[in-house]
Amino acid sequence: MVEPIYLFIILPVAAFLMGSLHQHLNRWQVFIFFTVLLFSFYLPIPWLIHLLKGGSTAQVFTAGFLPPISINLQIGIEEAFLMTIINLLGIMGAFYLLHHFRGTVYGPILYLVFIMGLNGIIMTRDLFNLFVFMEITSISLYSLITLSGSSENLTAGFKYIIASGIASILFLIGTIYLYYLTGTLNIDVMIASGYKIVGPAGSIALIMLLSAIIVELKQFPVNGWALDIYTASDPGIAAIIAGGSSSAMFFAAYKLLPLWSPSLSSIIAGIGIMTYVLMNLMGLKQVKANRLLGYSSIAQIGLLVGLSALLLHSTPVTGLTTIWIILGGLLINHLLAKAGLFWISGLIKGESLSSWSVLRKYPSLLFIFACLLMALAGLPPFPGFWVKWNIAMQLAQHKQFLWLGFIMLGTLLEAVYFFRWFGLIMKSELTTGIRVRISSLLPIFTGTFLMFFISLTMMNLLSGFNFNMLLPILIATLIFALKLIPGKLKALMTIFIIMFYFYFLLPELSGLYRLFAIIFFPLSALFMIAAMNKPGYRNGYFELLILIVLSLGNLLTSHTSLQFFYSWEVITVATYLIILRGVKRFDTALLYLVFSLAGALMILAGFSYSYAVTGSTFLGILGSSNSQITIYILLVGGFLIKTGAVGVHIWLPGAYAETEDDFSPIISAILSKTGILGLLLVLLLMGKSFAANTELNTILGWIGVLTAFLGALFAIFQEDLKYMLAYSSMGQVGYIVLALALYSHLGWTAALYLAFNHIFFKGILFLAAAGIIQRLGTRKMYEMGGLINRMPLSFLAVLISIIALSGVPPLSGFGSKWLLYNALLEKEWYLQAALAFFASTVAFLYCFRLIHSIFLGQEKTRFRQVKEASLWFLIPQYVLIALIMLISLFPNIIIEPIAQVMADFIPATLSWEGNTLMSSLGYWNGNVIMIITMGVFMIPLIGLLLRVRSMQKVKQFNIVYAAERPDKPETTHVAHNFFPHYQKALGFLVTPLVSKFWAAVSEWCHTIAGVLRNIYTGNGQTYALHIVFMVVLIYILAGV
Amino acid sequence: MLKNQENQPQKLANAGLPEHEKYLFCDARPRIRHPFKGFWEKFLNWARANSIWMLAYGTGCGAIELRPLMTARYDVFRYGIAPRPTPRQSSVIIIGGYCSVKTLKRIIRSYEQMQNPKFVLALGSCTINGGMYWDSYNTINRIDAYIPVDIYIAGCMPRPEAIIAGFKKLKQLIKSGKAEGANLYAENFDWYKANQKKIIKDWNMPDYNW
Amino acid sequence: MLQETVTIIAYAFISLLVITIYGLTLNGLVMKIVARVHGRFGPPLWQPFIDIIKNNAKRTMIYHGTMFFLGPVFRIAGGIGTYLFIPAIHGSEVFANFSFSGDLLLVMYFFFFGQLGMALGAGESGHPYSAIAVSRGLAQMTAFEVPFALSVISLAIQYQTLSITGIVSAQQGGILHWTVFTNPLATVAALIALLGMNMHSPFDIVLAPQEIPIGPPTEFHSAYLGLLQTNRAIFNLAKLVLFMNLYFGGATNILILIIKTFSIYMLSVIVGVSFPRFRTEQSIRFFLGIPTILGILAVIFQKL
Amino acid sequence: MTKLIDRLKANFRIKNVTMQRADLIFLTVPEKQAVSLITYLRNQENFSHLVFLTAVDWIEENKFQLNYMLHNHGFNFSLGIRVMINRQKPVMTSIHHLWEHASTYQRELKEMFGIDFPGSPEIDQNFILEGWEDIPPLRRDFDTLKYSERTYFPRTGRKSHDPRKFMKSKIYPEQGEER
Repeated sequence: MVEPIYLFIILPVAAFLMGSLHQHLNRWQVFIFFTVLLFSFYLPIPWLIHLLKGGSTAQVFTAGFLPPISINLQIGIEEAFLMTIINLLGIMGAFYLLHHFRGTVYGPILYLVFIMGLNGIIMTRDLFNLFVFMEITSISLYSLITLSGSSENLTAGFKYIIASGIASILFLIGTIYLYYLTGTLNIDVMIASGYKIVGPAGSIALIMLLSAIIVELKQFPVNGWALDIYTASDPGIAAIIAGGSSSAMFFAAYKLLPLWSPSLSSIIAGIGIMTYVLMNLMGLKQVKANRLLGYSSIAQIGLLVGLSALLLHSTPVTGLTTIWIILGGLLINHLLAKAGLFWISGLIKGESLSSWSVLRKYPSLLFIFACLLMALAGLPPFPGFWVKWNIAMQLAQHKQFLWLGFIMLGTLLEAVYFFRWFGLIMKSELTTGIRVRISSLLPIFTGTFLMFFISLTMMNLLSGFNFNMLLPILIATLIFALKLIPGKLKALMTIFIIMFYFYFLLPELSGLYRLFAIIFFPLSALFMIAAMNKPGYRNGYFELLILIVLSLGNLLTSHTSLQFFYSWEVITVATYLIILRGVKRFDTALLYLVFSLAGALMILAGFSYSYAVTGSTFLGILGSSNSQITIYILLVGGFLIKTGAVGVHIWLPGAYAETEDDFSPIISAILSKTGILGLLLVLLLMGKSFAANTELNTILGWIGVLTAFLGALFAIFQEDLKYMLAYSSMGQVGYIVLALALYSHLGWTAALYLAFNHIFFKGILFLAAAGIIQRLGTRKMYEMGGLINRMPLSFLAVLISIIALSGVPPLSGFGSKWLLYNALLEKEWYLQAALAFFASTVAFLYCFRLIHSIFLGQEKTRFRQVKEASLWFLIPQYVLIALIMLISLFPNIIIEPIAQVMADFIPATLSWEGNTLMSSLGYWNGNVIMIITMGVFMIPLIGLLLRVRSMQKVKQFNIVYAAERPDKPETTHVAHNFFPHYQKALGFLVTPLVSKFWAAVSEWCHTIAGVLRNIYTGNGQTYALHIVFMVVLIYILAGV
Repeated sequence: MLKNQENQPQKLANAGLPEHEKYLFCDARPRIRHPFKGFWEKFLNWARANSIWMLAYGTGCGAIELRPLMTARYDVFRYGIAPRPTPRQSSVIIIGGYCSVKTLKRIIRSYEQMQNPKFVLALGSCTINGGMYWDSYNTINRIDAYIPVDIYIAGCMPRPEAIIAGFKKLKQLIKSGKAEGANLYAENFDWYKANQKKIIKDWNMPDYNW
Repeated sequence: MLQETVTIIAYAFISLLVITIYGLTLNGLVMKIVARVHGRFGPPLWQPFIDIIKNNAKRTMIYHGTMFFLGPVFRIAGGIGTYLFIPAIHGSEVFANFSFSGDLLLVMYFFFFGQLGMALGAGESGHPYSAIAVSRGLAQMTAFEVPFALSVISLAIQYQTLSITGIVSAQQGGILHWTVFTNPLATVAALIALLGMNMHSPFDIVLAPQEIPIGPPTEFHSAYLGLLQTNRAIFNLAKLVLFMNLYFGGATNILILIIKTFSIYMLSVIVGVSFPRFRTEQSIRFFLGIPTILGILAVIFQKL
Repeated sequence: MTKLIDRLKANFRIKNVTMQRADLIFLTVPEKQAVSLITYLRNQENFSHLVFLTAVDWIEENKFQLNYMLHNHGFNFSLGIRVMINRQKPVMTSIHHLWEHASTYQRELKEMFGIDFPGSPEIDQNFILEGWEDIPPLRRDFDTLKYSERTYFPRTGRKSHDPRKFMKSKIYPEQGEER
């Protein structure tokens, strides 16, 4: 182990040598530069290992004195860790900056000094020394920024030096006062003698110190200068500022934290978290990449500051490891990701966000970019996710719900602008202008790789290693590696993997989970047959699909809420990416992601609240008696967003309709059931005494039935085939929510039966739509027509599925309706039953419109030559038809198992009498109904068939057209605006109030952000004024 | 009585239609449908005679005389006669007076869209010999050159009583099995078509409007 | 088992035959009554029979395609099926039909079977009027089903069963036990809905004989039309029998059935001859207005 | 109204002014000035209504006479404008830009007289006669009787009576058939 003091010898010596002998050193200069950096990286590592093994914290005392007289350095576990990563960043940054430093000797020298300063800030335990190191850092940084000498850089550097000058003065005055009061400059001694820091002098000292630290940490609102630095300086340097300097300053603040009284601490927390929220809010308005990253950096540091103030003060000792992991994880996540982003930005020539679309030409860079964004947004499998989870858990445990709410808001805003950016990159016009250098790429890739590694470590530390959680990602990566295999083979492989997984998973599951496994695996494998149809490699599609489906398995097997939430987030992200693949404009995918993340955050809040009251993340029981209402609202709210309930449905139509045609059936039929699974789990795990009796179920029921009604109503006015089906899905899932809300045996049986039935018919409909769209090249229904002759098989499939959808006997849809109404009436939800009935009649309208506009009516001239849909679409459709027919003829083969499973939770009210299903109100014999219907159908049919010899088959224009002849098929087909009278009568119900509401929310966010942004005038004097104001404000708030 | 059509081509040329529209129309030739024999046909004819649905299509000025028929004053519903808005379901078409070439085209279409057995009732002098428009450049002189007519009712215009008398006569014809206009049309299809095409110059429809 | 099945089927045939003859006669009678209101004699009572024979006696037919061909078959299967799932005469084995296979919900949803099939058939004819009329008809249907559904729910609360037989037997034992007296609000709501179901004026825009010649069946003729007319008699009566069972105490013999169904039908006939026609959106608004409020009130009163 | 005529005469070569009634005057203008006169009347003199546009076949003079009837609602006054055009090459400037419905009259004239109005909307489409192939039927050299006999299968045995004499002989047979 090397004494850390050598760091402060070797680095300046090297810098001095390089400066004075640079004419003689030539190429050796680079060698020295890196050797020294490597040394500084190596130095803390043995310490870290030693300390992790349980070694004791080392103190270095200079000049042989002991505190309070000596200047001492400390290397504890925090210091060693932070030094390791900062110096690592230093090496990587230096590597990146190599090009930038070419031809100048000052760059490397300043860089070395800067690194030394950072290490000093971290290690020193002396207040004045801290000041000195801060000055060293800021001066070297100022020089680094202004190195290239452009006017922009000079202005930014000047603002920086003003701000840091003011901060230094404040810091110095604070230090002087403290020295006066405590008689020492050593921080530890000072903390120990904290009782001495009293009176006006003491509080002023602390406030001064605090203000200085806040300025140095670039907290809101005293950070205008920092934004200019991020924008103006070279990306490599910005990366070091965002990663290194901020982290070191954060550590300085962390060190000083025990000095401050709780009230000051809460001011710090407030400022930190406000910075996080407001910076992310303002990030919404940014159009320049570097400035956006600057906002995000400041926000992340704000979060760190706020969290450390919140957590460390509320729990002095216990659970410190978790808090360390949170802070360390957050730090490292931010450090690596932000540095990586800044480094990428250095490769790209343009400044605007959309100029990054050049990344599309470099899939590996794009992949890295996406990883970095996801890490920052706190999505799995990156460290950010674990941090997010633990923040929620810890804050909930400390009952800091308000702050938790703010942090979640900030996270959401951050995700919004990051993924809007990502969407912009994926979907805007391809730009040119990128310079790729190996020296630049190496740090980027290393950083990302490190992040995966750290994430694994964190998973290990926090929840224990779980191979299942990694499996989906591993398999997806494996398939991703097989890049050059044709898409068809990949589809086949995907199907096999899914079925294989199912085969192993099924024995582990029981009851309800088994039913959902049947929904998730064989059926999605069935839908995947449709993917065989498309040629090409389709890179990305199958990987994401398998990620989604296998994560669905993890949802089912998860024992803790962490596992559940992890898989949930993986599904969300993968679905977002797969939607983004298919859509033409990124906003549909973004809308999906924003709403899903908001839902996920609500779920997270619910889980964390449950953890707070029960102290366990085990998914066996949620909440205790006095907290159940809140948990119920949070979790149900989160899952309702996933089901697309009315009010939060606006993501749904776009996501379902605009995505690729063969993914639509999967997302609408299968992924919508994850929300149902979640709701069911909530109701089950809340405990029967609460969940069965809560009045909230009534509200849930009304939400469900309103969703069903409005979904159907929206569907009838759609001209676009897939939008109609999407709205129809929304409505059908509304029925399921309604049935779940009943909390009765009959209701839940109905819910699952509805779910199965919905998968069957909606699968057929979306697959048929895919086949039609593929052949016709249009999604507008009124452009189709008369396709029954061209696509008879598709017609038959659609016919059967709309009969199953509408609930007309004898097909399976009637069973679901029968169960639903019986359940509703049994529960005495009469008005809901009436509205559900109305909704189911409205469903007729779009069913007829669907089949008429596409298959009946006049065949269009330009579609005369179309062929039947591809076989790959037809195979799954006909398997599903067989299933529908089977459960129509023998409803008991599906109702019985469902009813049995549900009887485990609630006493059964259904009974069987032969094939007749009896409820407390009515009865139904699907088998006999089918036979009778067939019988009464056959008799007139035979009668009519006897006349067939006298019949003449005619063509499409042989119609009675008021003694005229039709002009063109296009003008004879009635399909556009099919229900104008409905529009007149009930159109007021479909005014997009909800869309308007959310548009207004987004508009307000942007407006507020725009107004707030105006405080950053770009004028150094204003920024100085901000600092003064802040000091005054803290003084007032501190109440001294 | 009726010739067999075996020796005629089964497909119609539909030469009046442009090539890209030909697929839109059926090109089958109308066929003679032989009545049953004996009592059964008599029974069916009785039903046909007592359920006469007339096409509610006023082709000329005579249509004004049909309105009183259906209202309280004359009430033809008594005789099982009812108006019907679509030729598919009607069994009798009433040519209400003078008939211009333009109207004739529509009459032919409607007539051909009716189902066998179908009957034609022609009102007024104009349908018989042109009436007061006998020398007009655009009014046909006799309707039976274009479609087979079962009953002519003379007059300008015939009063509703005369029309009822015409209906009675038509009923007798149907009952006696002599109202086989549809088969006559199919039998002499080429002759009728030639006559029609002689005056309808822009024949933009199929040869037989199924 | 076999013998039982054969007996049930034979009974169903008898029941169907009786109801068809009665239904056609009822149609003739209504035509006669409407004519008398107009001051005419009107066609003979047996005119519907002659019309059906005539239509079936047409020698030629055309068809536009498979669904066009099947449309009327769906329609009449819907009509017959609906009737056969309703017990026509309380306590009679012959007229019990197949009511053992399902309850009121089945009947309510089987109503749609024929309509959907017919709409498909009409759609395939490619005639724009058919499509327009179907669009109007379906739209209007959704509206009048709301008060009807509310009324049925009110009944389910009142009798705590959805079995039609159960509802009828609960109304036995005197005229005051009929739903019309015990639950007048539900009855009124349902009877207004019946006006819509029967598609008499003012709700006959679906058939709109002048503007869109007789609506969905524009292209149907000959034997198709014969099937449709037969269905009209059966389906009409199925609805009437259902209403009789639900609201007017059911029937214990055929005479009572005839009297009651005739009286219920007269309601819509009288309304039909006295009122002009609603446009579609007007009738939607109408049904979702007062009748729906009546239905909700009926539900609320029963729940109280 | 004489003032109006005077005003018109100042600018246009007006001939044959006929005072038909107090509120109806006919006048003749040369073909070249017709449209500008009509435009003037419509825009300056408030003749906002084109009542009709017809033609007369002066076969003897080898002329077609076009009659534009304009109406001034302010004075309740009609003005008929006669334009004589060549019968051999009957072409006239269209006025559909002044009144949209003029194009309908012009289509009719095209069909019935063969007078062409280049530029008028749908001028070449069938108006009443569908697929007419003979010379335009309202020209006086077109013999409708001959055409009818040639085309429409005249029924033999048709007899024409002077209705007055015929009814007289029916009702008062004692007065004798012919007087």
